[in-house]
Amino acid sequence: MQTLLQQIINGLSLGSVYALIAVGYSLVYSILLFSNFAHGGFLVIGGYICYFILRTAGANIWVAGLAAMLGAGISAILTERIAYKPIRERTNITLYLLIASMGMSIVIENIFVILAGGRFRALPPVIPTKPVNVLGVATTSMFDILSLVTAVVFLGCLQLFLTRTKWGLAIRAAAYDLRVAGLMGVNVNRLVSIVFFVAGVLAAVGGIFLSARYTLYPQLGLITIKAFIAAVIGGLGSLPGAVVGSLILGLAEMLTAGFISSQMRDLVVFLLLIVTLLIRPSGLFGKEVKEKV
Amino acid sequence: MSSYILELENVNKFFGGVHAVNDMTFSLKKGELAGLIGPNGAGKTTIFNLITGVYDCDSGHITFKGEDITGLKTYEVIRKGIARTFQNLRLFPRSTALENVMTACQQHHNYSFLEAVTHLGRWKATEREIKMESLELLEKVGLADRAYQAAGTLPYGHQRRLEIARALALKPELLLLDEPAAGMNPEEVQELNLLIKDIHKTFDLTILVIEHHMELVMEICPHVICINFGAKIADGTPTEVQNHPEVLRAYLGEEVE
Amino acid sequence: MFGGYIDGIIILLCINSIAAMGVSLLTGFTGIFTLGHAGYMALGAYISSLLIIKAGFHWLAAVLLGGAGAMLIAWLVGIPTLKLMGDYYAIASIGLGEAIRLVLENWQSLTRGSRGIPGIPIYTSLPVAIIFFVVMATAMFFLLNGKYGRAFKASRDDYIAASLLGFNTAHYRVLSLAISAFYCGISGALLAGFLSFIQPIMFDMLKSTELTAVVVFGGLGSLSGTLIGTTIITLVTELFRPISQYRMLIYGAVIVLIMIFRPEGIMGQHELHPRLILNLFRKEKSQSAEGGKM
Amino acid sequence: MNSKEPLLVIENLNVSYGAIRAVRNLSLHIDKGEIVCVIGANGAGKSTLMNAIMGMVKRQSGNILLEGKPLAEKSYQVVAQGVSLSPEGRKVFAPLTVYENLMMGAFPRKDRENIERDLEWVYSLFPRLQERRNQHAGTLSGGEQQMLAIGRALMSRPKLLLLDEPSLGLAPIIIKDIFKELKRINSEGVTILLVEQNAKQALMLSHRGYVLQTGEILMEGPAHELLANPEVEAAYLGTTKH
Amino acid sequence: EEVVKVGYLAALTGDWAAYGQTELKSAQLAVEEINASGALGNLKLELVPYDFRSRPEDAVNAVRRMINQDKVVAIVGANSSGVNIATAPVVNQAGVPQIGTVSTNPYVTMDESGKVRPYSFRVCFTDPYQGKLIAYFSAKDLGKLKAAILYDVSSDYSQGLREFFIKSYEDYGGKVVADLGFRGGQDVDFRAQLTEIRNSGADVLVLPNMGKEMALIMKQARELGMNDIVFVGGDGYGEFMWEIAGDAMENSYWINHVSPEDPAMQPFFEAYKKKYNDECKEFVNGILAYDAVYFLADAVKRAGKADAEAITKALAETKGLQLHHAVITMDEFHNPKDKDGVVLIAKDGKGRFYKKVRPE
Ligand SMILES: Nc1ncnc2c1ncn2[C@@H]1O[C@H](COP(=O)(O)OP(=O)(O)OP(=O)(O)O)[C@@H](O)[C@H]1O
Ligand SMILES: Nc1ncnc2c1ncn2[C@@H]1O[C@H](COP(=O)(O)OP(=O)(O)OP(=O)(O)O)[C@@H](O)[C@H]1O
Ligand SMILES: [Mg+2]
Ligand SMILES: [Mg+2]
Repeated sequence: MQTLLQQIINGLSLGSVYALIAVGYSLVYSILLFSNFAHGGFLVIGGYICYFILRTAGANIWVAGLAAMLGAGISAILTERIAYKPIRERTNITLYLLIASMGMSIVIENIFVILAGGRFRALPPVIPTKPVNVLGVATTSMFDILSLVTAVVFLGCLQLFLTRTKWGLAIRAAAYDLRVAGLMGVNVNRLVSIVFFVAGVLAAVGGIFLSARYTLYPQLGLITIKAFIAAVIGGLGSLPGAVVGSLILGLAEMLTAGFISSQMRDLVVFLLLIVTLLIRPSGLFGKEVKEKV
Repeated sequence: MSSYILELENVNKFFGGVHAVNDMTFSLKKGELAGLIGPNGAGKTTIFNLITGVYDCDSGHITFKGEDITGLKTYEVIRKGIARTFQNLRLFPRSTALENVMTACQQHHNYSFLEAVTHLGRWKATEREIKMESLELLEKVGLADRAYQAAGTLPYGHQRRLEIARALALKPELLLLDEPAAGMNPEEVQELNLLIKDIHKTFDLTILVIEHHMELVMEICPHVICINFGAKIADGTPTEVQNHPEVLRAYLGEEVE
Repeated sequence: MFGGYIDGIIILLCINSIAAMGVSLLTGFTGIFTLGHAGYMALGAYISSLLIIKAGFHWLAAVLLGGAGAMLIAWLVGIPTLKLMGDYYAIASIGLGEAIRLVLENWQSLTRGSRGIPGIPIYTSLPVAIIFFVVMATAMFFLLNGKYGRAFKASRDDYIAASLLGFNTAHYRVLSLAISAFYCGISGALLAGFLSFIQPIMFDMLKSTELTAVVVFGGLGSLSGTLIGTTIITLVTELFRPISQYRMLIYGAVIVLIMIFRPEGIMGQHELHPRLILNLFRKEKSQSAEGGKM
Repeated sequence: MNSKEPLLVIENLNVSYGAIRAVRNLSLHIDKGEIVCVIGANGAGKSTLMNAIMGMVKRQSGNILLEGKPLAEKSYQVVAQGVSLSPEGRKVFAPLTVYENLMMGAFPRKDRENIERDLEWVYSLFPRLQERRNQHAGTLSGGEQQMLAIGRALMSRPKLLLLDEPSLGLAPIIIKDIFKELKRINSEGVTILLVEQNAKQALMLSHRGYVLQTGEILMEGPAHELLANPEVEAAYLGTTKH
Repeated sequence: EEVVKVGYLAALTGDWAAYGQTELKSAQLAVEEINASGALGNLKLELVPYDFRSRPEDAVNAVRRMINQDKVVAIVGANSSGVNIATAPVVNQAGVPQIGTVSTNPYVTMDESGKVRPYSFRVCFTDPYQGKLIAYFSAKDLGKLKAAILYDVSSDYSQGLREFFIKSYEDYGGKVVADLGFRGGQDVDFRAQLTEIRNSGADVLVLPNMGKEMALIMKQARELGMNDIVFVGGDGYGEFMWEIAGDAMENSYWINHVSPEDPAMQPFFEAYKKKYNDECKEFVNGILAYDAVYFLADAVKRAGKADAEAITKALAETKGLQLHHAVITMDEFHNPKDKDGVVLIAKDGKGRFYKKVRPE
């Protein structure tokens, strides 16, 4: 029982980190309808900016965090402008964007391999990691609580923005057809930039949390694959789906590793993904709009 | 077996609260050229979708050549001998016009997988046949000179005709046309009239056509069915239907000449 | 023939091309985006190696069985999963590819897990690689030029319209996956016979990504493009080996650049054809202009 | 009511797709308060003309002036300048509801307080839309989508309304209604440029007309003259029973 | 003056980039020192480094290129057994000697039939030996007889070490009470496994992994309140782990090839820092790459010419050679014979020399 509770807490905390990443990814997906594999890159950019500002300039975490968020947000906009905009202006085949994003992710990773070396680094312990006892039976850390809260707060704000404002409506319209959204007077490029900025900021937050909780290195972005899977389980383009999917994934990983077999952890993740999709082909929260013929 | 090629019997379809097709019953005789009219959202396209298995009927039966085809998969229905065109064009936009037709045409030609990977045996002759037949069909709908243009870049009216050619390439017994004249000017509608009449005759087809161009329906369809709110309101000759008070009120408008 | 290094590159080129053709069929011609095909290479490699080492099969039989095994598994996996569309399948395919690798890693009694299988006899000589490549490329060209090719493309472009033309699109999607897995399986089996040592890590997601990137780079829906793409990428990565650290950076940048300047890939949808070479790199908004002139 | 003050002036417009020259050296003008109709066969370049005005395709050369000022090249700026288009093939936002589609039409507007009123107005034009306001646009019937596309274009309260084949796929009774409404919208001060296959009805509604053939203007003149022109009659109006 | 071309197989990009970059820098340093010292007479070493993206199949081509295009007479690297096993057929066929740096798998120098690969060498000890060292140290020195093991399923190194550890540990009377795996690379969270280990009552946690994973495991274990369990790991130890794991590192033990505090190594560390303005944190890779070059240079000197055959012969005959980190003698399987294991203890932010062990 105690173990179960501990594993559940472990799962929720892992899930909340996935959630921060999955939401940004899902946000971009919801507008450009492609899986932005460079999202992991934004994460790494955020992580490194925070790291270097903390280490070399000795700034406090708020300054460093803010700088990281800005930096990653701007890099995300630049990435979009440089690599995606020319493509989406030419064609509506999202596959091309997907490939370009893979290219960008390789570029970003290797920029850091060259600039920062492949070494594993960690943020100084600026975010409290001290153990917190839950109901006297399980242990978690301040850090985990913080990351869960952060994920939920960011998500809540985003969700409100998307459903309550006319820009949110424009994002959903543009998600369906960028060109026609332009025909409605939406400055599509600015809209896309805003979306990428927000995604970049989210990624930076994820990157800071990840590099503080785990470690920072150029290939850190790979972890986004798990977050992508979480977003798909939740339903691509659905932000609540991204969060729920992340928590489910975190729990599934921890419970499998704890109670079935640690080697089977990833296998269970993939099975969960596939079974979910077989039952609900567009994920838990994905809307299945049947095409009218 | 009845003399009817297509029979709908108490067919119903709901979309959430919308009763899109309401207890629909009608039949087409073999070789008929019939029109299906009705206001926007009356359920005409939905009827096509039900016949071709794109949607499942909530209740009722659809019979084709005496055989119950309710609940069959789309491609199974098509293979029984039904072909259709689409209200919202569904060509393969990146393929050429010719390829579009050939894709349909190949359904009636066969060679094995082994012949396909080796280009031996029947491959060469069959491919030539497919191409020739397809070119002929393009010629028939007046698109011979556009054979090698990507379908998506053809003007709208041409795309509609290409859809007809593609449907014909399936060698159907029953052809369902969903607003073939949309986007054509009266002159072109006239040409289309001739085209439909012509293919009706030469291919020995049964045709059911949805149209809002009355000059087309009334001129070429000896049998017209009018529906509203998913239910049939008139079924008869053009004159009968045209003067049916319900049709006038709901569809044509009071002051129709 | 040309000295080991060049031979090696040519062999690797043939092996990569065979796998890329498989992915090209699935992604370029059937429109199913995959990020897990290295898994099928792994299957081919492991099946053939184990057959040779543990069961004493002749290598040729083992290679073919490796391809067939990958195909069989793809077929079984494909029936339920190919119902997924677009990015859903793409992400699921990451899972499938990784799952294959996971099984290989964990089934230690058979596969020795991540320590890999050493001592595979070296059977992929230059002529073997070239013969396999030529035969399989020809078969693929032939297959695509004809009714199967059109059926695949139809289910790619509009699966609803395709089923309304009487195609059982589900069938063609599975068929396409099975054939592509066969190609990848053969490619994996040849790789095993070239390296004489295989390890699950060789067939990770990066490898899958590379396969797909090459196909897009060459042009979706163009087999000759796939081959050109494979050649260019392989040669470029070799060429830049001395500038080591920057190599992957350049590789990534090249992918991005080609997507920006020629998103339809080097060849677009076209096959290599003397007439086309002339206006290959001319910029154009759509394919219509060429289509119209031909 | 025809103030003779030009609203939109196009000079020597050229548009090509690769080797196909879809619009060639085209010049036309639309005065304030007019309804102008462009007719022509399939492939004449009508939609291309509309898209070029909206900045949806790239203009190769030529000038477009709105109220004497150059018209922007990006579609969102064109809309901001007071031009809106109901595009060919409807192009409604399928996953959005009818209501949300209409609100997208109102996107560039600043006068939030009037939006509600205009929404009611569009609903009164097309009662079917009100019935279906929470349905996903993608599941509407063809005609319903057409109504939505027109309604959406109206929601921006444009100075110049462009309609690319508005009657496409509509039932005869609705076409009559729509044409009547267009007349009324026009009399409320909205200038309209109309592309129609239903040439006869369109010309009857319009003040002036242009006949387009393979990207070039073949003829222009007051609508009643074109209606009476035997050449136009033979080629575009058809000899129908109606 | 005659140039001796030496290929260097380095993982400069990909997952192992951190190690590969340090190795190459260290090797370059060694080459400069040797050339400057004139120890080779009129022979001059020249390094031909190629990246292999941390991928075995890429390494095979890199090695072919070194041999056929650049005509190297010897190859140093790589830092992974898998890569060395994949490249072994190529170098053995071409007759060019290759020296693995930290490639500890037995198959690096021995083929499947149990015969020595004539052209394959290494400077490190092997996994069976290292596994035995960890087992011996845990059971005999620390007296901990209930071990938990957490290893990387996807790493050949980790899997091999685990297997050899378990074998020996039971011989020394220990019992493995928890044997759990994870997948390196993407997995960064080990709390599920750790929770289970906590429940198993193990008193020592054996970590046969790469540094990043070990650091994360230790950090998370302490966060879960596992304060009493002792960590014992292998040669994956690196100083950078402190940055990740912080205090959780304290009092853990590491079986290694060499101690960073070894006075004999200090000149190397200083030279490295001076040349690259960077600490050599991946010191095991650094030192072994550095000494692999010295090992080779000695053979070149004895061979007296830039000839692969002669160098191979000289390498195989190496006896009592004083390198910086150890004295090595090649056994018949081209492994350094009876190298002492060095045990490090992590204390006050640094890995410190604890003792040398040689199991009975
Ligand atoms: N998939 C669907 N989900 C919800 N409602 C639908 C769906 N398909 C059709 N409908 C509704 O069913 C009704 C009938 O639609 P249908 O497309 O059959 O009309 P139609 O008679 O073809 O009209 P039109 O002439 O305008 O094309 C419409 O009101 C439409 O909104
Ligand atoms: N994207 C495109 N690529 C290539 N050619 C195109 C493209 N769009 C249109 N065209 C060509 O430009 C010409 C004009 O097309 P446009 O769509 O403007 O005609 P239209 O007058 O609107 O015809 P319709 O009445 O059928 O809608 C046609 O020859 C068409 O084939
Ligand atoms: Mg309809
Ligand atoms: Mg048009």
